[in-house]
Amino acid sequence: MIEIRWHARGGQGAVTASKILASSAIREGKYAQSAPDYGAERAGAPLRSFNRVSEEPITLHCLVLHPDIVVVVDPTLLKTVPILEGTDENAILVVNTDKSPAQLREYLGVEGRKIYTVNASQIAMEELKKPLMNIPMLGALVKVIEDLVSLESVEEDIKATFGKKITQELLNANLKALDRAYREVKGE
Amino acid sequence: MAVTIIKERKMVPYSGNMAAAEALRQINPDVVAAYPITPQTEIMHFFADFVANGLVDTELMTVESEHSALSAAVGAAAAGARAMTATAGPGLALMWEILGVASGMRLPIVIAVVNRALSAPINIHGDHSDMMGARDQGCIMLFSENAEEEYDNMIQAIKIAEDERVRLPVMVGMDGFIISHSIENVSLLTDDEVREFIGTQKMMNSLLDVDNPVTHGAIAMSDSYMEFKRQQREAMMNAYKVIREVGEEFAALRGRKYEHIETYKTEDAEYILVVMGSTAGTAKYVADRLREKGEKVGIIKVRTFRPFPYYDIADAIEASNARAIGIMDRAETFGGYSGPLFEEVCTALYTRGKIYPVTGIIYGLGGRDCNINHIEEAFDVVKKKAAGIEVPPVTYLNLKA
Amino acid sequence: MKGWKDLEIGAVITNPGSSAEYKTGEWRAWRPVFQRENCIDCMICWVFCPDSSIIVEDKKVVGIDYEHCKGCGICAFECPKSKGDDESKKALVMKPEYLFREED
Amino acid sequence: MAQISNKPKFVTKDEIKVPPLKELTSLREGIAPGHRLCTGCVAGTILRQMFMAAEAAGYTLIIANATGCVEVCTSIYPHTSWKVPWIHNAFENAAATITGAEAAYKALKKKGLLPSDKKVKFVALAGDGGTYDIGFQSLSGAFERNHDFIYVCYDNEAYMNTGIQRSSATPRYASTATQPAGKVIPGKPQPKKWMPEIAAAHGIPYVAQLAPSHFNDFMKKFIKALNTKGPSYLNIFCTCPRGWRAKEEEGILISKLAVETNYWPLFEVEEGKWKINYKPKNRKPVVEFLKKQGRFKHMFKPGNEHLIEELQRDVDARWERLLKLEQL
Repeated sequence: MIEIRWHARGGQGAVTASKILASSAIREGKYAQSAPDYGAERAGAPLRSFNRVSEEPITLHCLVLHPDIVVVVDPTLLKTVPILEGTDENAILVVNTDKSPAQLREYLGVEGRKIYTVNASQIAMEELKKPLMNIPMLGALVKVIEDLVSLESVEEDIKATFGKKITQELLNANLKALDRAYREVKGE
Repeated sequence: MAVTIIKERKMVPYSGNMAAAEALRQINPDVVAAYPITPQTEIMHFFADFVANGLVDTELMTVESEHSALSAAVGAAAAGARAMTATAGPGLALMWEILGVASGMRLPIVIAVVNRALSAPINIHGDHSDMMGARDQGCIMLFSENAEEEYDNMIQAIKIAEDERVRLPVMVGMDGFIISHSIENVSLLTDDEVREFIGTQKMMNSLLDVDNPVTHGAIAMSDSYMEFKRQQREAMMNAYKVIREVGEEFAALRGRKYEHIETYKTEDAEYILVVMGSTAGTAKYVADRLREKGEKVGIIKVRTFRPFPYYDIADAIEASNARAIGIMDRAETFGGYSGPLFEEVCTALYTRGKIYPVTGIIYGLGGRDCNINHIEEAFDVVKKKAAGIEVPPVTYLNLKA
Repeated sequence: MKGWKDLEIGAVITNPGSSAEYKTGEWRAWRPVFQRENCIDCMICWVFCPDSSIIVEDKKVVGIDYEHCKGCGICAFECPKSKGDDESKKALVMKPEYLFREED
Repeated sequence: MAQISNKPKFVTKDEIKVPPLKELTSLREGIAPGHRLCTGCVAGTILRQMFMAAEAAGYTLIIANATGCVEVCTSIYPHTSWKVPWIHNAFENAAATITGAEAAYKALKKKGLLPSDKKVKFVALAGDGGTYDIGFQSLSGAFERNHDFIYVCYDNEAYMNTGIQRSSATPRYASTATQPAGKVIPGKPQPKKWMPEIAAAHGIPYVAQLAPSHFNDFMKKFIKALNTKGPSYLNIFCTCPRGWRAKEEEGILISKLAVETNYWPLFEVEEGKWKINYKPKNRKPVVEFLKKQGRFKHMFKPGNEHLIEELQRDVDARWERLLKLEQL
């Protein structure tokens, strides 16, 4: 079982990204959960969302305490919320930042853990013209964790989730943002 | 969620609310009356989409309060319609008066309850205070562990409620946000399967039968009131059998049996936790981990709270090697010994003539997380109790000291 | 009254209009006495009676349902043929019930 | 596509003819005697006139009755006075209950599951407590949702069933158990809530004020409500001999005086258009109405003349407002 914790601000779409991830995994025949930590979901307020993905049925119904992966959607949260809480040396960080993984490691003063970075804000602004970093971060996450879900499943789910609600143009922009982050994410 | 009909069974990523709404769509009730309250609102959003897109024949009444929602459901059910509503926490509290009316009039209304804490302080998150507060209003109460159970329980609820031996309202509870708003795997039945399973309602004493006019809701003086209450007791006792029968029938369709309780590794268990709702899943996970370390622990999940399965619980505990039992309540009974579940489990044991060391555990109020560590802590309390080490009568889990 | 096993569930009453079995006429302190010879069948008493106790057959008032009449006196009070002091000319006259009960 | 338009519509403006009383006597009574309403309770008369109108117009009523005198007195197990389908749910929810039944009617009709094809009309029946006060929210919601039903309020101006407590329908200076006329406070200080205008403000197709003394007008309005598609509100004057400390035989007389003094004007509001149905040629002073009732007795004590004057001003102001509304 892989456990993931998302850090974002309300309005950045992290809850949706977390749902798409779970949905894509279930689409692939896996077992998955997506559980937002509701309560502070007002636009701009820091929020968390959780995922569990497994080959076996999941019975846990509680917050993720020891995430295998931490996804930081908003770089301004790096120092304001305890993003490393509950992680061990083997944890993986996927962070939206213009820094390289090495720069970020130094900036955070982190030892151990694998760090991946992607400039999701830039991708979002270029492709979506809005600071919606959720989809790019999902793209990066999919790349980083190979066995989680395939990029194709996520694309399918994005089409199913957004398909009828947004224009084709915006849908394509989302898919492009997903794909760019998938390709542009860098590890140490 | 997709507005579509289900022709083939499939696994879907659904939240508890989506699962409840899908069940509602497949049931295709005649009348649904509801009022928005967090975290139930989504059920009605999804269902309203079905109505707007012509996927159900339902008259959806968007009423001005929960009190009116259940009142309208009473009117509709007395008219012979399949009537349903959905609510949460304070909304259920506002319905309270009419819960007793619905059960007293023996109307088979199904109520989806997204379990939420009661004010004050105001809190929108999951606990069982709402249904526990309404536990003596004569409604059958089922608790769901996850989204799929919510879906399955909603479908079974119709059949249980409408059984002529029962004719009582059924509440189907799921933990607010933890289940209602979390996406999980849900295996859906086809529309045809659900409709065939529930069948068409048999109308009894319909208000619309003007050729055979009936009076519903008469005043019963002290010369007959008690007899009607005794009938309700009988109906609840019948419900105990009917819930089991419907669960068996459902198993034939679904491949998974639903019983009043679910025992998890209790056969040789020395330490047992009794729990309801979503935390049962977490508790099972912890039981597995502790078993790996050689600890003989087990879980009893209570699915049916009303009628309460006294025999099942006493049987399960008697069949185990229990040295002590922890009973976990996600609700308070202020001034009582512990929570409502505690009282019932103790009654089950006492009436069986079995005395075990028992300890009350209160957890998860207002959505407070109950994770692996807390379940382990609960087991620690149970172990202490078994060892004769003094523990407080009630332990509050995950409480800031 | 039946035992709990035999009562209709939910206190449903399936015999419409069965309150007629309950004789509210027992309550009566004053009795409307109908004098057919003075009646013009205007139906004023009938339309105002709160207890459906004016018996009309073929559009003619034929008497009072003493099993249910509570003796309120609205019929006699409203009757256009029962004004004034001369009882013999009235269609409806209110008389104390005890006069009749003693005769029983 | 399912129906989109849900606009209230008043379907008939035809002249409604109420058959002569003699003709009505051959129709079925909807309510049986043996009910336990107090001796002289005019609610009994109101119910009978309702059924006369329904029978004359060919409707079977399906009734949801709020808790109150009528409910309690007509459904004492194992007896019922009702010859039509009837339900009591609680005090404050007659409107929600009947609209639930009405929704069920629509749904079951769509599915072809209706047990009978007779012409029916759904009626919520409540006293003033169940209407002006505790049932107000449920009533307002049902009007807004535009169900096809009639809301009947028999207004006896206080909580009579529970022992004559004041309601928002109690008129100024009436003495009740909870606002008795005392040495310092002369009964209820507040004026009566003006319910018909509140009902009309919902934009429902038909609102009317009725009095059982004026039975022709009563039945005509009831038939209009029956023929209306959408919600109707009927506010009906109901003498309570016990609560008003009036003579049992004078219930109808008091109803007449209420109309003749303009205390209880007869009017109707058809699709927003106000119309006074009866304008007394020689309007009697309200004192004629008051003096028949013990609940106003203290107003006749020397030194309390101003109380009567004030109540007269309330009545005059209401009438003036009605005249203005009629001009709209």
